[in-house]
Amino acid sequence: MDTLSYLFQLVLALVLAPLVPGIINRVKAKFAGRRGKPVLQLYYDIAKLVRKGEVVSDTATWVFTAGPVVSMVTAVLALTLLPLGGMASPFGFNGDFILCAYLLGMGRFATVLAALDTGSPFEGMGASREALFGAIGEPVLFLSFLALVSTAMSMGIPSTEVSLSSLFCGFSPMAWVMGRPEIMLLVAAMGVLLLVENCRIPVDDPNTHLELTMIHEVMVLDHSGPSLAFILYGASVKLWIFSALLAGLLLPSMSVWAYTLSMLAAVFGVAVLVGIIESVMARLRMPVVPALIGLAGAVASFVLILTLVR
Amino acid sequence: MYSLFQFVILLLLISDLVVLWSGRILMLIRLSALQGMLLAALLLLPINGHLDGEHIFLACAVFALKGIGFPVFLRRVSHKLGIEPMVRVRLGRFFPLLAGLACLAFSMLLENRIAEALGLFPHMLLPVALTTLFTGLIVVVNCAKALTQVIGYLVAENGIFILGIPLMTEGSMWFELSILLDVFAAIFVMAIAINHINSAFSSIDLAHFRNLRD
Amino acid sequence: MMLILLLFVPVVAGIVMFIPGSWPRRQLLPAVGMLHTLLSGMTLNAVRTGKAPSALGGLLQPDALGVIFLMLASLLFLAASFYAVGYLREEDKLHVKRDFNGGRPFTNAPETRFLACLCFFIAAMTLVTTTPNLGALWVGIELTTLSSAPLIYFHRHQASMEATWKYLMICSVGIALALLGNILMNVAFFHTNADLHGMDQVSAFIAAAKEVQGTDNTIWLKAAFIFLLVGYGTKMGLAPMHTWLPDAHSQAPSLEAALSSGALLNCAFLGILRGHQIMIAGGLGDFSGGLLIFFGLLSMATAAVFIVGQGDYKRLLAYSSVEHVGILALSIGIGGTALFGGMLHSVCHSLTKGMLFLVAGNILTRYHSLSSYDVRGLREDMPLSGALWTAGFLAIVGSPPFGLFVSEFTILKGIFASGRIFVALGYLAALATIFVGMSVPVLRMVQGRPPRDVPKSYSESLYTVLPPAVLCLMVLGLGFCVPDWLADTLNRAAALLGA
Amino acid sequence: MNIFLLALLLMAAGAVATGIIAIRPVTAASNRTANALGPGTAALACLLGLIGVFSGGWTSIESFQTAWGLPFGALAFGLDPLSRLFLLPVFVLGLSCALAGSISLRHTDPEEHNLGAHWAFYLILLLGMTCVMTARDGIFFMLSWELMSLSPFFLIDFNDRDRNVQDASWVYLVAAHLGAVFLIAFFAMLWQQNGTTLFAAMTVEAPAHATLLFLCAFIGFGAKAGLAPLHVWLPEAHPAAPSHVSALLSGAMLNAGLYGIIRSFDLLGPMQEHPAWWGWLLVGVGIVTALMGILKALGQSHLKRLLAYSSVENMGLMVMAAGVGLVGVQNGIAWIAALGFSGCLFHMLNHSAFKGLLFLCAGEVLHSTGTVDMTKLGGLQKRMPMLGMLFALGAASIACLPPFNGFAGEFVISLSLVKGLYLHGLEQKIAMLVTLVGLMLVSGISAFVYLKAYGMTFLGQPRSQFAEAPHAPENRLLLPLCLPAALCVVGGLGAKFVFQMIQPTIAFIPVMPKSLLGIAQDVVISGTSSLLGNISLFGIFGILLVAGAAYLRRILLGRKEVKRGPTWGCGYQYGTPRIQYTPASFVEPAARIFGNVIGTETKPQIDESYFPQKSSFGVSAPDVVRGKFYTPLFEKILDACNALKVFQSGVVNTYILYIIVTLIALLFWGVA
Repeated sequence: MDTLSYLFQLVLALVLAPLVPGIINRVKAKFAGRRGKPVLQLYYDIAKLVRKGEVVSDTATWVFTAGPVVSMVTAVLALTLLPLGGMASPFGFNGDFILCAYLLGMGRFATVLAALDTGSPFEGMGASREALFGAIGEPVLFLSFLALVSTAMSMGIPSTEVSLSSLFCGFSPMAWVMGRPEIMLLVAAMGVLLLVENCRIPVDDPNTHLELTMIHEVMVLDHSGPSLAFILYGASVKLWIFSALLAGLLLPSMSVWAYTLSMLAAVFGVAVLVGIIESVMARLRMPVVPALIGLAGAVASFVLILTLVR
Repeated sequence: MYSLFQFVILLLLISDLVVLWSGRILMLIRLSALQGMLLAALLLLPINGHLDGEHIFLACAVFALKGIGFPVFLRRVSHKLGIEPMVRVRLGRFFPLLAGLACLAFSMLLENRIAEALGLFPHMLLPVALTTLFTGLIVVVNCAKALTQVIGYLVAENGIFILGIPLMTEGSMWFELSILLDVFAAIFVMAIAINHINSAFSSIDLAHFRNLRD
Repeated sequence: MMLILLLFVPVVAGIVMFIPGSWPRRQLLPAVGMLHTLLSGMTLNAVRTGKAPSALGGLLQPDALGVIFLMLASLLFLAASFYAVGYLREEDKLHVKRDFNGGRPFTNAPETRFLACLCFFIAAMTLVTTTPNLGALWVGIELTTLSSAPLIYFHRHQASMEATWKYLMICSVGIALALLGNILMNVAFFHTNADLHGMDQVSAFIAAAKEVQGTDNTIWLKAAFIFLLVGYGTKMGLAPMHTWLPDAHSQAPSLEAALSSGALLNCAFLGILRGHQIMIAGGLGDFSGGLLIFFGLLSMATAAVFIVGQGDYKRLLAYSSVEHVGILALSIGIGGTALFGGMLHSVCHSLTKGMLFLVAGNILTRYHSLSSYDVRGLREDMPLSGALWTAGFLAIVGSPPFGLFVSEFTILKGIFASGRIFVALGYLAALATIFVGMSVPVLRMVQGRPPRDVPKSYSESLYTVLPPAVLCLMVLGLGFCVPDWLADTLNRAAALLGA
Repeated sequence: MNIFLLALLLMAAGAVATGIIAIRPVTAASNRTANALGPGTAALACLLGLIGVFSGGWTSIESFQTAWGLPFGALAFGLDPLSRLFLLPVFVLGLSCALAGSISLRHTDPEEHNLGAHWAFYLILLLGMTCVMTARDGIFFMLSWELMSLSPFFLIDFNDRDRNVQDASWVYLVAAHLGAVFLIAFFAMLWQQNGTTLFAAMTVEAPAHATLLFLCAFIGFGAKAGLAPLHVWLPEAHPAAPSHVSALLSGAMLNAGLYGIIRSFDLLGPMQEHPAWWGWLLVGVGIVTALMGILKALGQSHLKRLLAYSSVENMGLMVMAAGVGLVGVQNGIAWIAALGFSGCLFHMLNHSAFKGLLFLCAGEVLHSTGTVDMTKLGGLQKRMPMLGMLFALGAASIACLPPFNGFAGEFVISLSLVKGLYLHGLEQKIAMLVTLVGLMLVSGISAFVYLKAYGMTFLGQPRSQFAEAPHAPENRLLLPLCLPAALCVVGGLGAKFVFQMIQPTIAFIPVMPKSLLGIAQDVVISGTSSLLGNISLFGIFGILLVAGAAYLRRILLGRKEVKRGPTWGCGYQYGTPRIQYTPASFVEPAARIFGNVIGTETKPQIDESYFPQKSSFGVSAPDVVRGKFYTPLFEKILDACNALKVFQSGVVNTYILYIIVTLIALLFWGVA
């Protein structure tokens, strides 16, 4: 029953994922005083793209085609490790957060290779930046996880059961908030990671088509048709993953349906928040981004040390 | 007998000091001849009184080789090669003399400390022997010409010989003799070498010998 | 009879060389070498099995220590004698020779004299290694100086003249001091044995030394040892008395250098060892041992300083001899397990160094330059000599699987056993530095493209390659296996030194 | 055991046979013979060796001892789980490198190269490695160690006409020897203290001077493993050597250093009694080495040098993991101990597989294009698809990406570090977690590095004519490369089984106290292997999903044509391959961040006039340790030695003065 119910949550997440970018765009449009695209725009886009043919560069090889596929699959696989709707993932296991991080890494790896495969200077540029931010983002993500692990273990979760599920919905997060206010700082750190990993402003600007400023969008310039659809979909799943992690940190435990609803609310809330941030902030200069990631890392390690000292 | 022995020893000492001061090659050769003769005399003045045939034989050999053989030979070499008569020194003449005197003082101290108790060496023999040895070595170090080095070597050997005299017995005679012959051969080979040096460098000044170094 | 033959075969051969006329003198040399080696082997066997061969009224009475060095000298002489045939043939081909330092043309010394002196040289070394008599030992060592001086001056050019003179002068002075050491030794025992007859025998000295133990006379014993150490140390090449060695070995014809480095240094060392034996008997083993350790380390350090940045490959080998002489002294000074290691080291070092000098001779014949910068691409240009040169390098720096590794390792263990950690540190540091220092010129010579200005058609003569190759194989073998008879002899020798 | 000894004999016989070919004049025919005989024997011996390793049971302990010619030591072999495990890479890589080498050397010019010598030393290297891993006697170990250390010199030296190769081989030789000096001291001290050189007799008690011994062993073995700051020989030697040799050195010989460290734990007595900083030293040096190695690799544009630095990184990780295990032992925590050592050994096996594969691939690149300078390469994936696929596989494995073997190893190491939270004392916990974060940084950057390595070499368009028309190797010639490639996949998808295969070794390592061992076997192993099973399942599932998605794409495309066209140039019409990103520009953002830490040099040459003519940009990462420490040190020593040479002034009078001064000084000291 639990598994079925989890599968339902999973399907819900997979179906609703393209909604998140829609919400963000809508919020941004409102801030700019425009009417904006429909919230379901991404669904339309994907539906249109899968019906189209593809144009592939002369230079490209199978690596180019594999990129979107792998990045989408890894995002979906990573999602299955997450606790959804207040339920532990049946696929989770001790240490699965390591696998989760590396799955996302694999997706990035494939995307970057696909970008390099075209031989385009612009895509090379994006690839270079993505690779770097991925490389330095990974330890920060781990620092955040570790802070949670350390807290969890000090609160009695045995080390053989440290998984994403136990960390993000194992017990009442309110208890964390009451007993461990420093956890709230982690929310900030993971928020930064969300922006970085999903290439949002202030790290990246998904909207402009001035290639010199972009990271993710520029890498996928050459993709078209179903491949592009895979990419768009994969990106939205990834956004969902990070939003769900944040939500898992924040939400208190409650009944499944209540949790499901509040989780959806939280995910969309995060989307709104991202939309607001994108609207009120300018993109950072490229050399400043690592400093931002470093800042997030500093916050996370501060939290880690706090939890250890207790 | 004993005072005669002391006299000869004293003469040897004086000859050492003159060797250190002398500036002429011919003079050095003569001094080495003198020392050779004095050595022969020392052999003939045995300390413990009795004089056997072997001592006399050895004395003759020493006289012939060190007193006459070497000096004549060296003189011939220096004549043949037309070597300029003055010694070329590297450290000056005062310093070596000082070193020689210091050596004398040190060895006398040494004699006072340890040698007298032994009862083997007559008075002054050890200091003079050591002084002669070091005189020879100082000459070797101080003089820049091949020939003077040979003379220095000869003088140093004399010093060692002096030290060996009290230890001479019948059994060791043959060794003394072979040592003597060895020295003779050494001088001979060195002289040949000097000859070659002269033909190769048209000088026997060792200042030319700076090719082999690091 | 065996001993007498051992001594007089080379003497007679040397004299025979002077018989005028053009007869195959060169070919006589290998014959002498083989005969001498055979006799040495017999002597070694006799000593090993406990017989004490004696001749000339006890003048020749080899013990285990001497017989090892005798065997080494003999083997190297054999190798050198074969090598000489090829070497002299090569020398004949060149009519006008240039000084290696770019000087005037020169001629070689008469071959007759060269060959005769070689014979006298080995004869003198035979005397040194077989006699138990300190006086005769001294005479023998002086004779080695005199007989090898003409060998060094085989190539009659200025540099070799200079080297010869330095050799002659410095060694003569040194040996004179050793003579004084002999005399002082007698002085030290003056009281204990009023009858000085036959006193110069080492065994008599050792017996007397036991009586002297603890008396005032030990001060004479100490002085005597100091003179022996400085005197024979000069000849042996202990720093800082080693100064003649690089000059002489770099200028001498390579086979002389091989004999000098491999055998002569051992002979001089024997003089010091005799002194050490007496000192141990006199209860002064720590004094002499300490001095040996000090000079051993000093020699190794000095060698390291001069090997690093050395451009002249024969000087390199000469300094390496200084190093190994230092290791020998060190090992004897340490005592215990290191003694066996030291004796093994002397065997391995002699064979290796002999081989290296012979190969260096091949290289010199081909390139006419002593500078390692002028020699390139040996591996390609002279495949056999190049391979031997590389192997020799690895052997001499103590890499397995060559014998020197085993000996150096044993010595190190001995040092640790004696508890001298800092000596071990210095020893290892010097070895490492020397390895680095030597590797540079050696690799410079072996690697790369052969220079264009040497004639292409060149084939290595069997006479000049086989002797070093055989020596190399022996060292290689010693790295895997020390045969029982050798280990036995080495142990006997170590026992003489108090192991 | 007998089969194993037979393999050893075969190697020795092969070495002698090729050696005999080597000393005869080199002709094309002799080279051909050697090139058939050498690799053939090597391959056969490796196969025999593999059989020998597996025969007699994986967990059994066998030994063989006989006296030999030397008056001390003994010819003592032993096969135990530790040796067996370390022998696997030796034989597997020995096999595939021999075959790959034979293929790549088949057209060698007999004027320049003597293949007899090459294969003789290759076999000696194999023999040396095998003996090192099985020696049970100190002296025999040292002998084998030196055989193993010296023979690569002659292999690296293969193209010795090249100035760089000469330098590299020299650096290798010096490093190998200096490392060996410490080991010689180590074994001599052990010998002195135990009175025997047999390992079996040494294990009983903690020796005196244990710390000194440990440091000697750590430095000596660490130099071989390439731990910073002793790693400098590695990035010189690997690029210089022929690629099959680099592969063998990197994949098998470096392990000997690790093996030595673990084996020396045996000889130093019970680890719990030793100071806790031993373990932390390993951890610290390991992680610093790893970080330094990977950051250096980032700056390289020479493919093989990049791989070499990456080897430094991986050896650092292994030593770090071993240190974690040691810390676990010293703190008495079975989880950390067992997982640390397992992670170390697991990663060792994995590293051998993917590094061997990558070096062999680099060799093929070199062979077909004539260069491994990535600034000149590009577009090879299209021209050599099979090779590209193999390289991509290796790159993904070494970047620790699931589902390949690199991830499985890294997972075990990470788990052991996470368990660091159980350590006593805040500083230990923090140290462990800092290490974990370091590890993550390393793996993040290593992904970056291999993106660059694969992307710049194989993807995009050729950057020079070198890469335009490579002599693509026929696919069947790539067969030897498939062995390590298959192992990369097997190690990932069958991680559980590999992990279980390692366990007897963990149980065998005597540093593990018996008390810990029980817990380790019950909980840790079963728990961890089921986790690894999960990961493999995920991997398989992922692969299926990828296949499914790819199929979906195909269905979606249906009969619609896939148009080919030029890469979208963003409106710029006249792009040539030269406007592509280069290795330098790819790492430029990273070089900006890490440049100060690691000494990366960026060389922007921007023409700032109004009408700029030519600008250039380069990133290089010269080895700081070498450039700022070793080279000046060696130069200082050289200068000092040259200055001291005035003592040999050439003046004979001075020389005699030395004698007199010595004499007088001694007399004063000794007599007066």
